[in-house]
Amino acid sequence: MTKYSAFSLVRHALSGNRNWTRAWRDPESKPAYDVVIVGGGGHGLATAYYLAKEHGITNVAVVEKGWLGGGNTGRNTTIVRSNYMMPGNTMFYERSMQLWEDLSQDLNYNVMISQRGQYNLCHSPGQMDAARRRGNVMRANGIDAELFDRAEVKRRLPYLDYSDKARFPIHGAIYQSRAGTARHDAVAWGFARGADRRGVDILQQREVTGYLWDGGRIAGVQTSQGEIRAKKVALCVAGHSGHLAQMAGLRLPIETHCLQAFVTEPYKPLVDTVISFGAAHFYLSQSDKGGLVLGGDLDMYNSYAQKGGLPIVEHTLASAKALMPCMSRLKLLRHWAGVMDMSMDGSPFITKTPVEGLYLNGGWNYGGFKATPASGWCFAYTIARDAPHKDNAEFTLERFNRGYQIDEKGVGPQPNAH
Amino acid sequence: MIRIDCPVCGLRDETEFTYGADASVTRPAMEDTGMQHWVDYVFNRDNPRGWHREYWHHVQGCRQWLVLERNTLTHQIGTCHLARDADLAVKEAAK
Amino acid sequence: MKRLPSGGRIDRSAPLNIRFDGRTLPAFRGDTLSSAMLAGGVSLVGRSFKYHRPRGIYSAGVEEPGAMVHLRDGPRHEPNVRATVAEAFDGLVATSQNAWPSLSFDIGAVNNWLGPFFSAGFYYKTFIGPFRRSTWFWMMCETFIRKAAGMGRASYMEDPDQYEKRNAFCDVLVIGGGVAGLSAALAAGRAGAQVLLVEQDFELGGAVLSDPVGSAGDDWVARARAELQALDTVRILTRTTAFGAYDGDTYGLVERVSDHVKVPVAHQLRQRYWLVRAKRAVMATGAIERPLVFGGNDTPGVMLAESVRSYLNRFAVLAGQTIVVATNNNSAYAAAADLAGAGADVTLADMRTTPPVEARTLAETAGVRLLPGHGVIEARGGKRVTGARLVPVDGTGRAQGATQTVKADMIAVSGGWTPVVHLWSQRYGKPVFHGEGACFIPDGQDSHPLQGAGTAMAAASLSEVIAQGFDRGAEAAQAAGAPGDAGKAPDGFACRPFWQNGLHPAWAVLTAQGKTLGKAFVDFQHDVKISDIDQAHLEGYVSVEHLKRYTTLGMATDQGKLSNVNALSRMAELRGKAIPDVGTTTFRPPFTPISIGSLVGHEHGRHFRPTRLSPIHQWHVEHGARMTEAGAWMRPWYYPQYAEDLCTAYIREAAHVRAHVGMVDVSTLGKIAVQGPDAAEFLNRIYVNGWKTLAVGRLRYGVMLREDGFVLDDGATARLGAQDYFMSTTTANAAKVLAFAEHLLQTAWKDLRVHVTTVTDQWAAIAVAGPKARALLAKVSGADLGPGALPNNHLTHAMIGGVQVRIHRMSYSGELAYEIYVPAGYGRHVWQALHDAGGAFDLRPYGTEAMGALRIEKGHVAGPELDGRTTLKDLGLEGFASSKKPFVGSVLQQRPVLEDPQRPTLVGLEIEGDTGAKPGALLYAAKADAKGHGDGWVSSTTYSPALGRYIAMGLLKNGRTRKGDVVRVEDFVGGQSLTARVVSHHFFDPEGERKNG
Amino acid sequence: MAEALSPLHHTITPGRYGVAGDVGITLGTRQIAGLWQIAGWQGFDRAAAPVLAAMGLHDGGSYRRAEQAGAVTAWRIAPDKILIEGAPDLSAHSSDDLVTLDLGHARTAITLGGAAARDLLMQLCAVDCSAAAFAPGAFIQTGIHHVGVLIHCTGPDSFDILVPGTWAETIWEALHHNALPHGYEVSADNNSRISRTNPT
Repeated sequence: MTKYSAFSLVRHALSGNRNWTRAWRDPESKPAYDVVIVGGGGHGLATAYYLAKEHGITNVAVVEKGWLGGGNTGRNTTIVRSNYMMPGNTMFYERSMQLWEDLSQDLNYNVMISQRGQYNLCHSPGQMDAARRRGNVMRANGIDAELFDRAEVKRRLPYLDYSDKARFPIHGAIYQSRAGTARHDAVAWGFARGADRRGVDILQQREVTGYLWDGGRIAGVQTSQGEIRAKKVALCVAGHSGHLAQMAGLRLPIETHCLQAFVTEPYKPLVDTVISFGAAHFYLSQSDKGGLVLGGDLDMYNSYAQKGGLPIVEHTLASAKALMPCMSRLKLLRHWAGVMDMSMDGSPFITKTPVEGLYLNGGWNYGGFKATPASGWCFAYTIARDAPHKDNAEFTLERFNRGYQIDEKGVGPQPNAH
Repeated sequence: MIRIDCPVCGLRDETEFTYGADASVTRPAMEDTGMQHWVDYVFNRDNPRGWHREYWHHVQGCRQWLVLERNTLTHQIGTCHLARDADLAVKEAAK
Repeated sequence: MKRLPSGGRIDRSAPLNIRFDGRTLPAFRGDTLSSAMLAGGVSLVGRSFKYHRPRGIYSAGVEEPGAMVHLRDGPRHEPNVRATVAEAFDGLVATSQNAWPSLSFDIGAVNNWLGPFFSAGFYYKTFIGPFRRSTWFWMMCETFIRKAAGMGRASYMEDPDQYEKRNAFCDVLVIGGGVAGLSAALAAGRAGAQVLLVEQDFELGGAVLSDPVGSAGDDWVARARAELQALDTVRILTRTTAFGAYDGDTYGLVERVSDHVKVPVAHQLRQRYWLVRAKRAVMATGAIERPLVFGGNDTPGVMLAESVRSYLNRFAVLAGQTIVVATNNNSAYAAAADLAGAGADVTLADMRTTPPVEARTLAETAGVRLLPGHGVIEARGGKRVTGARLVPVDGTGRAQGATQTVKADMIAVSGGWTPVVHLWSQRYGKPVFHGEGACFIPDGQDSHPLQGAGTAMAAASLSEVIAQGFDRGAEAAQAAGAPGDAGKAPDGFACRPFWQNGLHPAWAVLTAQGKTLGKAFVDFQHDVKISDIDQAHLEGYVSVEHLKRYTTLGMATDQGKLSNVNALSRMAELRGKAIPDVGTTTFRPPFTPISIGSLVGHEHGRHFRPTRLSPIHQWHVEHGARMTEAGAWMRPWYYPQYAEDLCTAYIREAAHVRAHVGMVDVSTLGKIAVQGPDAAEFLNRIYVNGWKTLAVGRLRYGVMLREDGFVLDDGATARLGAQDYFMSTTTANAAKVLAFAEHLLQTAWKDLRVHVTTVTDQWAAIAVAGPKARALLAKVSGADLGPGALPNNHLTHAMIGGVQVRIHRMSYSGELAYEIYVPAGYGRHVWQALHDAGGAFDLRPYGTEAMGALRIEKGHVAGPELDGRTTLKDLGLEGFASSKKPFVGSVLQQRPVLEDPQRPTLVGLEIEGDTGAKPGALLYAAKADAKGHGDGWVSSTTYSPALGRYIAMGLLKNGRTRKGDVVRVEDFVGGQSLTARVVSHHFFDPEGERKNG
Repeated sequence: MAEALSPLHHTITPGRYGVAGDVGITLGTRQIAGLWQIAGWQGFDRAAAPVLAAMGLHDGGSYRRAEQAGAVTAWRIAPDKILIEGAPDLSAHSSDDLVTLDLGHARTAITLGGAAARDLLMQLCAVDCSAAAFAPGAFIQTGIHHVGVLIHCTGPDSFDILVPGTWAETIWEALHHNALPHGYEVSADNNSRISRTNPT
């Protein structure tokens, strides 16, 4: 296992880059593990990594039906931030932010954390008030936040539309300077490499088709390549949570929806931060390769199809031009979609389930990527200790029975509205 | 672009409609005071991979609520009825 | 490189003035920018993405990876334009991109020498930095990387051009105007189908355009075009790209209406976006020639063979004098022969040891030097090819024997053909492998409404192309229900006997040891070398998806149009599998990059979203109101007198209402007619309070919950008749409430005989409030509005200014107040009538800000309190809830957390000091330190003219028990720390004497 | 006597706009007189029959075709709802089986004509408005610029667009913007002040 550094790079260069070794092994499955994690995306791999690193549990397998990182980890718009207002969310996402800030060194893998800041634009006095409340909650919890008026936003982002033609004038913005972007694929690969070097088996091209039972208790998984026994089975399958839960007889407060992402052709640096439009569901940043990465609203109807429709393409590009008129002549290079596990209050689950031996990590809506490290960290804690950490204490399934809805937007039990 | 054959207005683009929700869950009777019934109705979903019964509202047309069968893997469209006739239609299909 | 004195499909009578990097190029109408560049001897056009290597023109089409330029200047400046598809026009100005200080001397080229360190995934392995919990080191490196990356320079200027969306419906959409597409369109058109034929080029003909002028193909195309143009059911769109195939058999097209002129004529579009619903579609999108992989295969002067032929025959440009043609299949023989025929010295290296006889004969008769069993292992030269290193190769492309270097100023390569299957794949997923052509094609399931035809299906002969096109067209027409019969397919025409066949599946030419001589590129634009694929494999990035992401192969602006199969074949070799077992990546829209403006159409600027206006809107504007957005509505915010600012104005307006009388436009309130014998029962179910007893002529305040038991909305509902109710909702929730009501009535409550209909547009609404309100209204209406005649929460009908209106006596401001409902068309008239008569009563209009101040003084909840997370109890509204009946949300509102006595509840706050607090400030106990989420927050604030102090409403834990407490009001982001006394939120006239007076 | 004001009263500026050459489009407004909705439940048609008959209507037409009798036009906008223009005050007809609703001020009629009228419609709504698919006498309920409207084909190339009054200006502007490439004329404003007898 090579330690990555500028020196190792030079050394390999001099030997014609022919001596690199695998970033992670391609092992045979053992018959049994302490923990089998279903889903080799960022969350599953992070869970495996922290199980090994923080809890010394290394007899772990990550079972992935395709190739690791091939799901939403490789399809999102790479934004990381910790600007959540509701108790139950705020400190969880801040833990994630703090793990991000140390992740490249921790993994010895450059996941390219770029803390270029994020603006949430406000387009009415009411939105400014809501932003102020959010900002105050962040500051009171030790998270950086600033509230800017129109003039300050204009000074910082002069290329937005401040003309009287703008349908929704910019009144101001709430800004988090520690927010930014990370290289999504690198996150999966870095965690995979980190977990692998601590002994975790990553089993790709292996689909979970059912569970092994020991009475009423889950005792492992049935896969396309045979059985794997496990003391604990942990689901990290995002949009496919409902499907895998159903195999265990659970109905979840989750609907699977399609979220699209867009990238333009590469251009020289144009936008050096992350901007969220307040008048429509739209946000943008520019990748290091130069492509403007755009995110929009859900396609609104339940879908597992991993392909989006034209209405949201039109809607997203219209938002882009409304926010930044110069984007009109730039060109859309590619648009794609991921399947989102939208929960009934827009907040996730990191919890034991009513089924003994089965643990659930899901309901990420479209906040999954930024949560990756804390999600893995808290899920590992919950699996190892059979009890939640305080940062994920509220991410339970039964919160709806109690009425503890963690609803950042206040839209109620309508998954496609979060 | 999903296209929905509204029984009143004809075949129209999804943009004329708003998506309702899962139409397979039944709203408990007003008199029903069973907490779990309401929790299941409001929060819990089968969320199937494949055929899905769902509500759509033709807001830019006849303003009728429809019950549509749609495949969540392929976006293929199945039957479509006015919500007010939907149970009837299902019963007939069962015959 | 030179323009031939005759030939080509250019209009020599129409010379054009075009410039690249300040240099004038000889061009004619019918040229592309790239053909003009070649005619003008331009070989170095751009620099590559990573190594900044010199790049020239590689192709003649949309697949172009190298010849990317800035087109136009000023606000119409456009980066990353492929010179090969940019039509030449008079006054065209283009400049090179991604090079500094100049194209020929580019500092970035140093990367080329550092190449080995920039191996696959290098940035994941370094720039990590030595410091824990810190990202500054990477971010410092990042700024340099970002500057070096990117391609063209974009402008911050606003796009002056217009765009438009057009919806279209047809029986058969034919994509591609080549031989296959024309055949399909003929078949469908003759059958009487509504046909839409789209071609991305500005001329129909496809591959035929690369044949010498006057070939039999020209005539065939001309006849087909003529016949189609004569059919009124056929519409032909050239300069139109089908960029995507979507659900519901819809297709996205972009028509470049004015990109071939310097500036669109006044009011004319730049581009038009077509959204086509097609019952059936034929994908006749042709094929793209495949490169060969060898050292320096990106050097300017290395080009695709058929492209070189296209420049020769279509544009009359001979792109080289001494040309080495390298191939592994038959199609390049046509290019070699034509080039030799045009006077070039041509050597043909065929990796196959025994080319077919007719191929040999063609080459030899044309005077081509033929080297069977040979490949090019390296291109010599820097900014331009100076020679080619040839070597005998075995079946796998490995060198066996000595290399010989021949002089050459051009290397024309053909690695076979890759069918253009993007649209099919976008719709139906992964295509299937076609062994003979070593390529991927649609699976040919008849059930698909989208079918491929011609070389897009790897057809291997002209007759096959015509037959496939015609048959698919005829089938499509029939399936779409076309009445007629397609008749018989058109005859073929004489053309080169070798379409795209005879392929030998080897693309990389390597040394005996399997190495490349120099950098051998697979993805030209992203500088992905064969060695990068090898390294990614070593490191375990073995799947196509991993390789793509790790090396960025296929992620450039050409989206892998050239690199796909060459990369897959190398991976297959490394993994010891066959190409189909390695798999291919999914194609995503758009097929080629499309401008963002085209899909936006007219929905930008003020028209980004529709705007909703009150019937009285114009009056407000004419009388100097400052307007503000309220959802889709525009509402008067305040009416400044002289240079008043918001604060002065709203305080004056609010005070005026309490002292005299004011009026405010409340037409934006949601208004819903609830009609039918079961209307009262419906209201009983949807509101928390009871409605069975409401008499005709009365109105009542009501609250509704969401299904989950949180408060949804509130408002007054009046009973106009036995079964006629008039419901009002908040401006924000009007649409939500109507849709919810319709849903309940059409699904769960079908038993109720009730109709709900929006009447928001039918009625203008004016609230008149203040001590003098009654006197004013009595005067203008002449009606008896005395307390006896019209008590609070009653309504009556009256005439104002000759208009019949409805007067609801109800108060939001807490003053003696009335809401006047006026048929919309008379809204302004009645408003004016009140205004005219109001002088005597000192009537003044007031805006939403003053309205807010008045309602806060009264402790009425509004948007900030109805934030979707509050319960009846939180807002002190539980008193309205009836215990005698179930209502929407009545069960789930009893969940423990919603009943928790600790929950923040609505309180009033008297802010100490003379600054006032801001909504969104947090509340903390006086002695607690200001950490965490606090005890609550401030929801609404105002200066209260009535109380002469700053007040606020907020939600505070245990609020009910904390009256009299002093709490901290912390606005961290506003840098303001205050204290406030907790009081009842009914600040002003809690007994309601004024409104009941 | 008071005069009702069209929401477009200040917006309409007669004149010639857009590209030079032939006029492809004419735009204007038309007064709406007496617009009522009748609605019912099971047995709606039976309940509606006498009301329709009183106006010389037969059955209120179908979901796609309007029914006209003299100055009266009926659009069946839903299974149990019919919208009627040119109706007298129908409030007296309310019963347990039928409810009536005055919408006379809720809609504005925009008139559209000209050789390019169908093209303009296809720019703005996602419905096939070709002559073959949308013939005189037919009507559709669809969206223009995200707002629900009713479009009635009144002749080979002429249409009435019934739009909600509070959205009228934004839709009018969308029509203008999209008509520019066709070249269009706004007919003299003779209807923006809709003279109507004062409803009583």
